[in-house]
Amino acid sequence: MTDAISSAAGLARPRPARRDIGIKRRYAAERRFRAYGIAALTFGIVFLFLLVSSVVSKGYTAFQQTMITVPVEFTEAIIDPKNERADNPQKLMTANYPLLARNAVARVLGVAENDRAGLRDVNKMISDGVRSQLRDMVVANPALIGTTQTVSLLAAGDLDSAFKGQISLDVPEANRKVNDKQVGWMNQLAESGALAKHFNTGIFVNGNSSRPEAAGVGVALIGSFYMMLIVLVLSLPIGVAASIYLEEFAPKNRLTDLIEVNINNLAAVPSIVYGLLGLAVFINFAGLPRSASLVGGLVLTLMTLPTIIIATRAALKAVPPSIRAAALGLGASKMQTIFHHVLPLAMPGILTGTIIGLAHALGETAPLLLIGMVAFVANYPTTPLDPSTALPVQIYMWANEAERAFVERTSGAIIILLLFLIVMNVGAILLRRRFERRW
Amino acid sequence: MNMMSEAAVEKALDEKMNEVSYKMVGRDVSVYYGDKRALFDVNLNVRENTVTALIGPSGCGKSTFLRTLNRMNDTIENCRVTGRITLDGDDIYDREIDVVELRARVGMVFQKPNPFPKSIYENVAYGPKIHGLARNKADMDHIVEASLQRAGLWTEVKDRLHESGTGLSGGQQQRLCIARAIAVSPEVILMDEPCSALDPIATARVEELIHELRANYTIVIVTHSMQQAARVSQRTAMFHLGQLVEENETDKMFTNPDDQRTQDYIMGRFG
Amino acid sequence: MNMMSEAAVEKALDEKMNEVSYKMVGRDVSVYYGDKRALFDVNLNVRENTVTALIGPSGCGKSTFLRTLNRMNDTIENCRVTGRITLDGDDIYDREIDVVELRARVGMVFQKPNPFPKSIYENVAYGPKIHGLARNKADMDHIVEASLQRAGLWTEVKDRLHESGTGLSGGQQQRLCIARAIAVSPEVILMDEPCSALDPIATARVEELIHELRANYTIVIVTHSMQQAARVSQRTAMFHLGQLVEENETDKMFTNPDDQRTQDYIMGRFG
Amino acid sequence: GAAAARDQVQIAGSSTVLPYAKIVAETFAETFPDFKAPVVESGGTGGGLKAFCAGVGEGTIDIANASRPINKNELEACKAAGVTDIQEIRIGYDGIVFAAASSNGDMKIEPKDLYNALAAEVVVDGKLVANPYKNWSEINPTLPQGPIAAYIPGSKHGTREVFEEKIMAEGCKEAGAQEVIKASITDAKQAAAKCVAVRKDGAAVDIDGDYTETLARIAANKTGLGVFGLAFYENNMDKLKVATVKDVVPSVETISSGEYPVSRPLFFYVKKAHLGVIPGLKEYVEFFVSDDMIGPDSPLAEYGLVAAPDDQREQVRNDVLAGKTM
Amino acid sequence: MSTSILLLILAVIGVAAYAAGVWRANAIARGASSRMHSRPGYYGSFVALWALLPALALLVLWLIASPLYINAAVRSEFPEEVTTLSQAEQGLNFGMVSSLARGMSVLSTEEIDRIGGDPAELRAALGARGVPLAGEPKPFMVQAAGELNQMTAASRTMVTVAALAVSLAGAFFGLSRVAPRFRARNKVEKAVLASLIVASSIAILTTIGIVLSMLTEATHFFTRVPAWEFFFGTVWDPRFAAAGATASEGQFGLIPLLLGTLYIGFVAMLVAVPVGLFSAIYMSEYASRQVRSVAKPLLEVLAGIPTIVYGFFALTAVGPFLRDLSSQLNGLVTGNYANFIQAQSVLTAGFVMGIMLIPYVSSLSDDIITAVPRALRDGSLGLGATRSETIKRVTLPAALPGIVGAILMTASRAIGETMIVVLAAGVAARIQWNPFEPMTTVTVKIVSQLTGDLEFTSPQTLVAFALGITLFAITLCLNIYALYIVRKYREQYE
Ligand SMILES: Nc1ncnc2c1ncn2[C@@H]1O[C@H](COP(=O)(O)OP(=O)(O)OP(=O)(O)O)[C@@H](O)[C@H]1O
Ligand SMILES: Nc1ncnc2c1ncn2[C@@H]1O[C@H](COP(=O)(O)OP(=O)(O)OP(=O)(O)O)[C@@H](O)[C@H]1O
Ligand SMILES: [Mg+2]
Ligand SMILES: [Mg+2]
Repeated sequence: MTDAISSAAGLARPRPARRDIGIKRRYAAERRFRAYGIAALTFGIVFLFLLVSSVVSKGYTAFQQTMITVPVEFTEAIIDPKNERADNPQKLMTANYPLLARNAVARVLGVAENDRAGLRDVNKMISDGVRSQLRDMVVANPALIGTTQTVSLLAAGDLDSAFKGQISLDVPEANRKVNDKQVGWMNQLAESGALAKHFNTGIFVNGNSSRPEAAGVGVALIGSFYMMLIVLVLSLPIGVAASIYLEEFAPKNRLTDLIEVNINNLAAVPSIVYGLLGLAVFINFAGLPRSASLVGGLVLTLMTLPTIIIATRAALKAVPPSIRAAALGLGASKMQTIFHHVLPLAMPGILTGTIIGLAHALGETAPLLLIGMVAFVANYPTTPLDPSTALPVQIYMWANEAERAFVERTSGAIIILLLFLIVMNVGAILLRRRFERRW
Repeated sequence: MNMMSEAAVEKALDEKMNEVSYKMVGRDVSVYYGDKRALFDVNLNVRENTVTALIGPSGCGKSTFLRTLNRMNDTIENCRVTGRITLDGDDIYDREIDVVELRARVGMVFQKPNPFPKSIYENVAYGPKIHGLARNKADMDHIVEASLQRAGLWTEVKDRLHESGTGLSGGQQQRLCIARAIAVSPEVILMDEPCSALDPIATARVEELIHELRANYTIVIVTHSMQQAARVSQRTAMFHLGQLVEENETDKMFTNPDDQRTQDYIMGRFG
Repeated sequence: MNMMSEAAVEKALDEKMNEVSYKMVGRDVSVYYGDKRALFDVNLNVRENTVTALIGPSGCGKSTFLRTLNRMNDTIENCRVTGRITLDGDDIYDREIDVVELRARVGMVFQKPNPFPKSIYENVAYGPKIHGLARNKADMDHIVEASLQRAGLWTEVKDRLHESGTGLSGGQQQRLCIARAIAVSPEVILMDEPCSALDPIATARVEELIHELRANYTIVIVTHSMQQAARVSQRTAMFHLGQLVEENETDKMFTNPDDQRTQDYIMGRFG
Repeated sequence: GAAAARDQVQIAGSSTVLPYAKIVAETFAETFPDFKAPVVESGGTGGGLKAFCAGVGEGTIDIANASRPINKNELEACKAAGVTDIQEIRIGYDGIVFAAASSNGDMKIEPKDLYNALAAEVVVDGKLVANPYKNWSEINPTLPQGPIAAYIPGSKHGTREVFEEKIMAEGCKEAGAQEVIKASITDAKQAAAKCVAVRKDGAAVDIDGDYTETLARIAANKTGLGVFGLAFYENNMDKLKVATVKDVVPSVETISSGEYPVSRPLFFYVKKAHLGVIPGLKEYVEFFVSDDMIGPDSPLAEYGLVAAPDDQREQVRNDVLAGKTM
Repeated sequence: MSTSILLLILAVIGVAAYAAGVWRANAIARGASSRMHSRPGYYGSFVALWALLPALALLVLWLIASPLYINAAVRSEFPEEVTTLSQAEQGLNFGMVSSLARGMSVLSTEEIDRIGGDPAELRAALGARGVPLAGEPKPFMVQAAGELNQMTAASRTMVTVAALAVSLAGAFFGLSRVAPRFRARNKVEKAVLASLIVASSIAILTTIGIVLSMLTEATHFFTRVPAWEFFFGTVWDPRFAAAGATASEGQFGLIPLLLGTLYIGFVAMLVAVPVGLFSAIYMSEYASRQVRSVAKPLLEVLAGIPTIVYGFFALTAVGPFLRDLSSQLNGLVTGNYANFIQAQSVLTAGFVMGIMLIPYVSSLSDDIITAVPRALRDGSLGLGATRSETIKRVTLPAALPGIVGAILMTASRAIGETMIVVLAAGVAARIQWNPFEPMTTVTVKIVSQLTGDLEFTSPQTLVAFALGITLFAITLCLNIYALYIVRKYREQYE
């Protein structure tokens, strides 16, 4: 617009006096309100970010593991000195494999066979886990005996920590788990390339172990997977069914009020009490095995139900009555009305309840305590009836370990749990987005 | 039984006969919303293959009465109905009666358009689907097209059948609801001001539709337009303050009503 | 600036003047819902202290145009408006313009009654309260009573002012929405079929109200009733398929329209 | 058909014994590949014994780990539930040490000092008054510089009992408070309880969690003194500075010789009825008590368990083989 | 035939029954032109229900009863030396027998014949098949195991035949009921309704279970400690029960724990409700679709982080930060750099817990606010209300019932939380009002009394049950009150 035009406009008839509707003040309020919203959202997300970044910064190193790659001589004299393996396969199982590893590393480092102190130090650099590592190699292929193979051996947890720089070398030698000699050897091996960090698949697939370098969340992952499956399969349908009954069918009377109050109240029951319940009902009464993920899943289902029911009821309430009237007026039965129209519209809320409920169940330790799932379990469960643990339990137990190397693994396990959570929720979140619509 | 007088038996029999000869019969129908009484002992018969118009000032209970005819007020929490309403002689408030079946036989178009938040196609196809009226997809397509056409919506929406029904204009939504209702071909169709959101042409189309339907169906229509009542209905009932003032042939009603209030209302003289 | 030719400036000036002499001016207004175009380059001026009626078949874009006048289509997610609309010469789509103030000056009554889930009193008091129009409780009571009275609802609800507005009948709800809109005394009132749910008496009352209001306000009303348009409006605009067919004095429009389509529509001849 | 029988040992109990049991379980599984690794639950001595005493049968656990001996009431509850033949096995000792952040100097602790710093009431001028001390320096200049803050085990921990018995009660006596208390309270039990009462004004903080929590507390508060297990301390020597008690440095040697005063025995309990019925149970128990596991050079000792003297270990092994029950 | 195969067959019968029902309904409908009452699918479902439900009921019954019967039968054959043992020990022997039976079912008959009665060899053979035995089986066990296998097989055959017969009979019965005026839909919907009722009764059963699982132990507690001392005691100090000690020494005052619970919960709500609600409002009313679709799941991650992680976060980051902040503030104002906020405090715990609870408020409220019909918003906006006014005065009131539900649930979670409090607020039970000082909660004490080294028969442990039941009762009262309040202010829209 040009000046000429705007001045011409100015000549026009006088504007009617405007009412004062406090527009400035109200806009300020509007901006403030909006700012509160942004601030609140930012607050939440910043804290999430802080939490996650503190976990990640502590835990990302857990996904690497120091290995010592050396030629190992599978000496027959050590494995099977009397050559009995043909008659007694058991022999191969119980041989002194760690000695093979120690000798191999000592040879590379040039430690004399009679330097007992030196050999002990060398031994402490290698994980005890090599026993099963080498044993499994030999049992799988007895022909290895007498040959020399290049093997990547697990480094001991302390060496791993030292190599990752987590043990301060300024501390007096007596006060740290790795002595100067070992540090020297470590550097020597690292320079020659024999000692290096590799991706730590073990933390994903191994069972729990008292040795940090060999510990993994494999069993806990399976356990959590079983439990979440059980929780999902049971609590979603049961929760939705219960909500439908209470919200749509139940006569509104004292009894249903009682049920409603009761469900709200169940959400306030401390989770460990669900453990007591599980112990009494599922283990002592029904005779299900201890430490089984089936029992854990059932207990967590009961714990999750109130969340899902409350969320679902709120969502059902929010569906406008005109939709129900429309369907009923067409001759749809109440059931059809609910399942065809009301439920799809309530779906976002239901899924939110499920997401939150499952997330809660995934991170919960206390109820598992009394049913024996806060436990050291080394063997993989094959069915939900076998003993297993869960991810938060593993985190809880590792957090209480004394060894330094468990600190990073604890954070590593938390990262894995968060990944698990995200994978678990992505489906539900996508589904929820599909169901969301504005009127 | 024996204690019943001859006359009483006669009377009961008469009433029974009466109920059968009409499609629907309302006898002493009263409706309460909580403590508030919205209908007072209404006695109204609906004849088969006839269009009955309900008129009366806003808030007089027309919608309320209409809803009693297919028990839609069951869904209003504190609503209570007394009296007796029959369909083909069967008490529809009987415990034996399947309310779903009833509503499939007595369809309804509401005052406020309320399409499902689904596609236009699904909106219309929903009723036939649950009642199993279409044997296959082609059948269904046919029903949907026919219903939309009869409701005068087909040309406007035929290219957007799979867009949401809530994205239509107000009048289009109402026509969609009409299409949805006639798609299940009920025996009785209740229409609560079906044309209030429609333009004259669409209104004419719906009125034509009502004419057509009358041959096979029974129709009860609430309307605020005297002209419309005069045009489409054979009988008219006038409500006032929850009471049935008069029920009569439409022609008579508009030319020579029995009740003064009817006359006044039609002349636009009170309120 | 210098690059603008004399003639162009002249023309721009003309237009500007034009805009000022009308209360509201729509210039080349087009509206799109997503990809779908609902209005095509509509040019329509609204005169001050005049009732302008918008007519046209269902789905032709009347509500859409009405909503552009107070930017209610901002709230529809995929709705886009092009062209220029001014109020007292100011472009209402200008970034400088405050949409809240705009809507306080250009009020609206919707096609579907939408009372708030609050008491009747609060429904009416809502607008005055947020705009700070009442100094005290007595003031507010006065505003509420006056508004309800003008909307012809007072006698029906004066004993239940504190019951929920959603418990009213359809027509009562619509009158409540009218009362709510006039309670903030806007300069322009947009009414989207305000009487479609009303009976003749209530309709007459609203029409009377429109007459009254015209002295001080500018009114745009969408209606499906030709009679109503003829009765209440001074100017009438006819829409068809998203286009403005004709805008003219009402009398002329109904007796001797310029456009054949208008004639046909008024005669009820197409659709 | 019939429910599948259990094929691994189930253990529950003390979280102090847990790390040792874990090492044994793991090594056991490696040494006896026929058997699955035992499942070792955490949950505290009380919880473990409760599960243990729930009855006999496959649905119940086989072994309870304990950081204190089972007591009479529990034994009775066990008997009432049909758990009659119980073998008690003592596996060694747990040393309890006092340590602060490594930035502190050398610390020497006498029970008297801790008593004066932490008791609810102390003797001042021959009278009992609410503990007035604010800074460590008012008590002993070698202690951390700053306000008194001690992170002691919460009352749910067995360690708390040892702490009260070996430090507070002792200190009470040394500081002369015992006499003053006895003078005012005749009931011996109440007097003893008063002697070990800890102040509640925030200077002494109960820790119901594990030693990691104590460590985190100390990391956040450099003037704090914490109570740890020897094993935990040995794994975190770079962060912690240990205090001598009565001039004795805590170590495996000083504890097993009895020089260092604060330690406690660790146990586990076995249901005899399950031996020979639960696969691997017998082998596990025998493996546990072997010198390979609990001897002075064993992995457990490496982790921080204080091995019992040779004759005690021998005795334990003989008892196990003989099937001696309580 | 294993149970799963049987289930599979039943499922097949169910599907077939469904198909048959549908077919028959269609046939009748065509034959007699009268309209069927229900859709063919409902007749199908009706027939399928008859085919499945009785058979499944039978199967469940058998799954429970048959092991009991077989168990008893096998045990009655045990030699005297075993039958004189306690019931539990007999059970252990039976466990051995069932291991043996399981192992023997893996071995082929020839192998069993070959190994015969040699227990040592049998054990080795089974061990090689992955069935470990605790010891060498006694001969009577081998025999019993054989018997067990036999009986199990027989009973399995029986139930298979019976279940299939019942299933087919049910299917035919269902099929015979198919008729034009037969109200299949109503029947099927009744069955669905019944399952809905069963589902909602689970909540009740859970409550009963919870109360029962705590009641006996709680009564034990109250026989040892007077109830008034527990309910009205103001000191919480259950002293360590020395081995062998009997007295219920110590003070079991509930009040400090209860106050701590409410206080910390209150602070948490003070963080979670405003932040959650404003986030929800922002996401549903202001934010673009993209922002919302990212922010909402992000916030939901907060609910899934294990509480112990929050606890350590509070312990190592938030607590010290607040403490140092307070000493800096104090220094700036008074010159004395003493901290007035303790590292562990009500504030720290409440704050961190509040963060955890944000998604409980935000996500649920967001859904509910989004579900408010747009006509209401339009009505308000059309009157010239700003967006915030619309939200405050129209949208939120309309969404209130749902939001209150969400907030109640959040409060519930705040009361039930443990780990964060343990690490962030400590375990000191005190009565005081300063939010900068440590306190503790009921749930913390429930966990710590249950999981400690304490003697499990002592009141020190039993008090956990009393605490649990009391907390349950108190929250129940609070919920009843909340329901009452909500009822009073409920508004229904449309
Ligand atoms: N759900 C309800 N709760 C309480 N009162 C109601 C309810 N529905 C209707 N009413 C009242 O019952 C009376 C009759 O209402 P009804 O809806 O039948 O009127 P109507 O004749 O259809 O009016 P309109 O032409 O305005 O739609 C009115 O006074 C109305 O306020
Ligand atoms: N939210 C929306 N999304 C998509 N299309 C829309 C939307 N609202 C309206 N339309 C379409 O825009 C066109 C004009 O609609 P509008 O509501 O303006 O019609 P109208 O003239 O008011 O009709 P009626 O008299 O039936 O209310 C119609 O074709 C309608 O389907
Ligand atoms: Mg009505
Ligand atoms: Mg419109």
